[in-house]
Amino acid sequence: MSTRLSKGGRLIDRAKRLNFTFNGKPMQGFAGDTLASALLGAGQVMLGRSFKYHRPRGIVASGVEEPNALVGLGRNARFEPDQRTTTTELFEGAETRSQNHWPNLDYDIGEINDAFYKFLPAGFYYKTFMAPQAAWKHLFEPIIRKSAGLGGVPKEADPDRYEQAYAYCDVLVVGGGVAGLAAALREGRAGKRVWLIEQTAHWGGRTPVDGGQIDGFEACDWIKTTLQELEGMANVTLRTRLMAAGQHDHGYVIGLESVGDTRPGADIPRHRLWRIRAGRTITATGAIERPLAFAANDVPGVMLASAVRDYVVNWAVSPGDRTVIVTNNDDAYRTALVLLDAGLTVPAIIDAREATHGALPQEVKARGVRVLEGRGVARVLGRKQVKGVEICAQAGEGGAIETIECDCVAMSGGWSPVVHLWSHCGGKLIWDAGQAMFRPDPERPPLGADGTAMVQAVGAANGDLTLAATMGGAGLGACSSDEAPMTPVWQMPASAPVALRFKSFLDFQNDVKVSDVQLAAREGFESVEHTKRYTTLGMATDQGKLSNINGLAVLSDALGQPIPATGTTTFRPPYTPISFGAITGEAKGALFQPLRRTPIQSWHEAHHAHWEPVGQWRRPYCYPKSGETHREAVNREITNTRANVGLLDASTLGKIVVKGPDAGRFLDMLYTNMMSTLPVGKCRYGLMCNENGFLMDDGVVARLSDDSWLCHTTSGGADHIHGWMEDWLQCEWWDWKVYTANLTEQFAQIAVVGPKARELLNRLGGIDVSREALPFMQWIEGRLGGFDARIFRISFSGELSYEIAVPASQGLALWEKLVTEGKDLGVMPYGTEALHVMRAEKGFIMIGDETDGTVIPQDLGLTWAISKKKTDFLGKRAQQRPHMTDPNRWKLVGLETLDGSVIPDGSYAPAEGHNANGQRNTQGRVTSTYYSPTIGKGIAMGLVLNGPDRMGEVIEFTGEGEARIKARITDPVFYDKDGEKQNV
Amino acid sequence: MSNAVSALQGATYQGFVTVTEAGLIGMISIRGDLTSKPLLKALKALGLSVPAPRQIVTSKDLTLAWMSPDELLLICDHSAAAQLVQTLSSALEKTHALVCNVSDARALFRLKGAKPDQVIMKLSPADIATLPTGEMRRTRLAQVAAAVWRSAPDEISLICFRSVATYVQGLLETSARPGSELFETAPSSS
Amino acid sequence: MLTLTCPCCGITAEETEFAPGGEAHLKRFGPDSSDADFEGYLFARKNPKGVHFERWRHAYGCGKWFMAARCTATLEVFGTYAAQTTKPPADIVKKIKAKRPEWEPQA
Amino acid sequence: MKRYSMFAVAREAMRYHAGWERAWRSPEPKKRYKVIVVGAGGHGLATAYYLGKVHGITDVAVIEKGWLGGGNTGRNTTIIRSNYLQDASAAIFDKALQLYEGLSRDLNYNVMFSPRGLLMLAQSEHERRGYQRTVHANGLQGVSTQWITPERVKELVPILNIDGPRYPVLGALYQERGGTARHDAVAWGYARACSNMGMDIIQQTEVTGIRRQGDKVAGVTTTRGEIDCEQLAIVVAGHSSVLAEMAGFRLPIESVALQAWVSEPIKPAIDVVVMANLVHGYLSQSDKGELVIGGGTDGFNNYTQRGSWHHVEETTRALVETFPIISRLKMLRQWGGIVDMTGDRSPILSKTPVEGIFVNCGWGTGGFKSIPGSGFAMAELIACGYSPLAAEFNLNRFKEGRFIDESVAAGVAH
Repeated sequence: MSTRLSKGGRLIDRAKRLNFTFNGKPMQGFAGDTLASALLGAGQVMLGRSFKYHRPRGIVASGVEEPNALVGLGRNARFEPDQRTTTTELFEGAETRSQNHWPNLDYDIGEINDAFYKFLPAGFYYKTFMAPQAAWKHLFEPIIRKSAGLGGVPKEADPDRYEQAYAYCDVLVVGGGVAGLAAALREGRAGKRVWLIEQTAHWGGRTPVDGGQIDGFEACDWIKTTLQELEGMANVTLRTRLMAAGQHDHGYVIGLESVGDTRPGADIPRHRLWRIRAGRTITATGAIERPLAFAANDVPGVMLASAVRDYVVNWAVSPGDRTVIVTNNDDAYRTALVLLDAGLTVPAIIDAREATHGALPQEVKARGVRVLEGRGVARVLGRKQVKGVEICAQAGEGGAIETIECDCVAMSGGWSPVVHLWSHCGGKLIWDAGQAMFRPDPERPPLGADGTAMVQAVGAANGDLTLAATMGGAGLGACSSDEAPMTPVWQMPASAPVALRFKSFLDFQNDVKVSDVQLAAREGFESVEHTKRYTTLGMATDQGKLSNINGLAVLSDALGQPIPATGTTTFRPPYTPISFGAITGEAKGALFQPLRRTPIQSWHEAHHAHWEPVGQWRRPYCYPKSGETHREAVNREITNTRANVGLLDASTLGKIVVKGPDAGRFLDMLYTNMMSTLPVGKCRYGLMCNENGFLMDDGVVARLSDDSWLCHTTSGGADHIHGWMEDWLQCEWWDWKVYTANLTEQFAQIAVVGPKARELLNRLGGIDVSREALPFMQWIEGRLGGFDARIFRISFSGELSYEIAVPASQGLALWEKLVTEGKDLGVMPYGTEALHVMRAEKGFIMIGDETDGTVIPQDLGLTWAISKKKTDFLGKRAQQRPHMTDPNRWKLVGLETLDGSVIPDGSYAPAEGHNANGQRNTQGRVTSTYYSPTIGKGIAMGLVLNGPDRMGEVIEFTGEGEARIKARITDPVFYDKDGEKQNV
Repeated sequence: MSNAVSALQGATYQGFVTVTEAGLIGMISIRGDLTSKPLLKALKALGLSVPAPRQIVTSKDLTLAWMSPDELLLICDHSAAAQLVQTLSSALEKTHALVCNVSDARALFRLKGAKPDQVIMKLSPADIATLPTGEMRRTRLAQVAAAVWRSAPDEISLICFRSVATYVQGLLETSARPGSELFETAPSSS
Repeated sequence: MLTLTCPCCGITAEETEFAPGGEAHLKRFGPDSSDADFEGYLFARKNPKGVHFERWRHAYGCGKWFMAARCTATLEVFGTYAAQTTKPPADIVKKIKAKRPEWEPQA
Repeated sequence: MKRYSMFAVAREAMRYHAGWERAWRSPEPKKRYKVIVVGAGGHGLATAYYLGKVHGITDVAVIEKGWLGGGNTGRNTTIIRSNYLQDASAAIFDKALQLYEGLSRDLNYNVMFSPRGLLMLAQSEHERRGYQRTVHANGLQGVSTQWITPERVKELVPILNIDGPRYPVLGALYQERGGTARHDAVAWGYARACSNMGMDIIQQTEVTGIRRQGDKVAGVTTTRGEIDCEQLAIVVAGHSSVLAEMAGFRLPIESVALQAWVSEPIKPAIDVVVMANLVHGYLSQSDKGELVIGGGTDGFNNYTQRGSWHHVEETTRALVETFPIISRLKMLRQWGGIVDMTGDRSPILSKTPVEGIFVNCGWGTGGFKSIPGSGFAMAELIACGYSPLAAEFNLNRFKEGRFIDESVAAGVAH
């Protein structure tokens, strides 16, 4: 059984005990522990259940590659599923729960899947559950979903905060092991701006565990000295707990920093997402040890050999009292030495190689450990904990030679360089047959913005697995024990019969076995991507860090081809999973998106506006009084505006100044109608189309001076139209002399609308706004009631109406003054819905309602606004295409329901018959439909086939379900057809 | 005008840097040929010359920033802006140019303290560490446009659009929360 | 995540400070053009897997449009240049040829 | 061929599954075929399948540069729906949905079509009106869909925050028949069925040239030699422009990257597919338990299958705002595909300027959901020269201005 050793543990502080729980059971660990080391130290070997067969599982690794030991961490709003115990630092009060079982870890109903394992090979679900049709949705899929998934579902919103930061450097060194330290030192000394980041809390990587000498010093001393020098360099930034998640194009690296994970509830960010732009990335990301594939290699207590010694050296945790080591290489012998030094028992080392002559095996043998050469493990005994191993000849079929009792198995199948960052942007790999691994091909690196290599791999990440090779690559001398060649072992024993292969796990979490990969190959899933997808190999939360190389070796063997011919699956970011919270950063709640506020926004808020999002603005939809529905509020606002006077915050309207000798010519190209002829002081309504001919925006244009115009755009369109203007000026007509300025935010704009509007403005005084002084469709400027105002006499409601623009800083004051001064006139604000209804009553089109990106001005009866004189304007050519001139295009009309009801939004008018695809023919649709409190019934506008020629005809529109609503085709102007009210 | 107010009316927040909305400030956008004589003359009359690309220069009460190859931004007292627009417009009447008062279209923030760079690092993809004094960097601050420059030792100034001032204040406050410093000391750019 | 250098203000910035604007050097066809020319202007795109000339706007910076020569298969940027031109300038073409001898500018 | 069934699996279990045959053959290419389909993705394989099944044409080769199903078929978010606005779109996507409903039995391959329901959230008045318009249009098109209230949305998706402070949910367009399927299985199922009909699926073979005799197609040149054909269908998604260039014409297409990503697996959290178009995010949960997430496309031409990171941030924050419980979940894997976008964002299924060459492309971000309908229509077009389902998706529409624009309904593309 695993236990805490009485001495040692280079990373723990025995003076600081930390309390935590596992499945409710109180446990203790030390500061410096990971959850995994603390759990092992507390004797907890079994930690969870596997994905498919719900087999008992324990800790395999000591780092990011851990596939099994995932737990639910925390509770309520701070619950997090699938937390990897091997990389989670222990903290006081941590609550952990094992996953994927019911009712509990020891007794799991799902374990029945394991009993039926023969019926559940890779991809069995593709061959079954097909009938009856409804059974998949209602029966099979729910069962599968319930049994799959790993961790529990969080139930509450995350209370923690996250942040992001950008960093720039010449060289980013990823990995704080000795290779990374050496690289940072070299680059730092060369004066480069260097970032060195390490995913764990500690520097030095594996070397402090494995030992050796660097540059004449003990490795640990060299690490210390080097760190000191680096810390003294102003051009070097050092950072632990920062994991490089992905290498993206042009040197962009995403990193995740753990800031507050061990201090839940503290007022600090939990995670910080770094976006590091590096001139060059040096990956010193090390290597990951491979498991060996033998039967029942997934029983809790079977671990990577390197992990076993990590636990002993780093955390003084013994994974077992009696550890059998299974290996195909010399490195694993280091585990034996560590265990022996800790006073633990190593009953035997099972080495698949026929002979072992290396220095490490010699040393181990000399200490009296049995080394069984040419042997393998036939199977592991035990279910929830290793009880022993059956030994067989590696070359054979698994006939047991002897059984050795043990409670831990340390396995090593060799090492694979961590090539993720190298590969994310297309760096290629070469097969290193000697060490049986893929390593970065320096001839084919990922390329950066300038087409040169942007990533360089060093140390074990480059395939230099020994300390000597790693430091040699950095130009430093180093010595460590010599290692004899390893022998690749992809299946143990080599000729394992199918029954053993059915229990030899490759991907622990997803329960993919050697037999599954072989089945995939047999069925023609020959591409490694096919095999991955068919078997789910490498698709677990460790993303194949342990399983991929073993899996593709088995696949290659099954296909009878060399491993490089099979290739690898694509490496995709992130290297280890990163929280969605970190990706979100600060952008949640109030900062989710910018909320654009008009200068009058605070007044709307104080007066309980019901909001409507319009782009990034939020405009009042209506201002309900207490007890009023929104509908009632809208009707009141309309009635009051038409009877008295209403105020609309129109500040969001786009306001773009266009000036220059060629401004008139330019606007004539932009608008369908003529703007160059507009007299100074006057306003004209204009339409803009895109080059495809479709209506894009509209608004009133005012001529400010001989060479300058003010173009109003829709609220949503201001930035787009300004960009559109600049695009044409910069990229097409760059010799035209025109300047533009987007002054949308410089002005607050208030529409004062209704029969008493003039009286209200007169009360403010300062500007004569009489019919004579300021006729319809003109503008004037001056001091209105002490405000710097420009007043446009324009109307979108059909009423007497003034739009007053004042500098934004004065907007709120003007609004408040209008409200105060107009009290006895019945002044009331109105919102966007009242605006919409009133304009519909007048038959005015609204961009986004009558238009949808497929409507041309001709469809809307706006031919009066299309200049016949101009030889060209944007969209003109497009409007000449056959489909645009088709007489059968639907045209705008008004619609009056016979029963006074309101046609639903989006309703279509069916026509006789069906089209070639059996769909009902149609002859029109509504574009705007409202209850008009002015007229007292439903009114609508719509596009109807030959509509203008069918005045008075009654056609049907779709209602709820099968219901049909009869409506008469009318003129779209429902209110004050002659325009008398707006022109008083 | 006495009833004029800035976007946030001088709101301030004390974090690991102090974030302050600077209140009403005058800003004038000048578009034109930056080499044209009338423009040079008009600026000279104000004691200014055209800054080099991206540079920002100050003369007495006026600060002038290069915004683009054909655009400058003149920063002044809010109360002086209207008159300056008049002056410049008149001076440039005979040339092709556009002078606009944009004072109320913007909001100005000051970040004061030892670590204002760290606040910007959290929000802008610009390499703030390499931004020299005397240069204005137009950039993105989270999801909105902004311009930043070093306006004094231990101070960064920042301009954004008025409508998003509340959003920007929120960004700056969140980023300046005590305990969330990125570094003990600012990292070097060398 | 690309980086580009705006030739108008000299700033090198990341992609998020720019707005992409599609293929560069399209010739506008107006009211007197043929159906085929007009269709080509609006829709036919070279869309090469390789060297591409394209428009970008320094949207979060100086606001100017410019052109970039970029490889769509490797994302290598050969250079950026002013938008006020109807074809890639000679120095850009030369730069590309130096790195991609087999490449020929397309009509 | 050996039929797949529960009994077959049980029988094989007794002998450790040693008796399963290859799902599809791996033949040497013949000298000529009646029809060559370039591209063994879902669309190409479905085209071949319906050529055989409906039109009796089995002298067909499907040529694939990489591994079958390895393009966008194997890298999308597997959403299936048919509640499109425009008649032509609704027709072909609903045909696809109908075929999906019976596809597992049709192919004798469980494609795990899961009609779990699909919601498109309305979060602005504009979206609300757009979706209500779709409901009316769909009613006349015979496509089942409905408008539901925010309360009903909450019932269907308890983890959804309908009162989001920024964009409250005003309701949703709900297609109960919509859902997901296992994307790889769709390709594999079609491939197996094609192979069983005697068609040749030729993987790891790149088409390097298209040969013409005058204005007519003669065959293709491949990395494994020349192959003749009478008819040629180009069905290669992101690479359509490259193939069109070989055949000597240009397409109204641009290739851009589209990204997707998944969370670590958790127990069932969400039973329907949710699309939140206003904020650019959609989310569903795979049978394996991963939350499957997608967003918008990059804005620049790109053939690398790697998108830009900021899109991941934009969509993730939208979904965290919409589903606050996912904040502490972790992104497990992100990837990209290359989609081809047409001038009106609707696909092209069309004859081309070269006689005998047909093109099926431009599905943009909506390719997976249309696979069976697309294949069905394409097969009809090739075999009969006309298909009502494909008719409006012809190339000429760009000249005539006869666009099929789905974005009109509240800016929804796919």
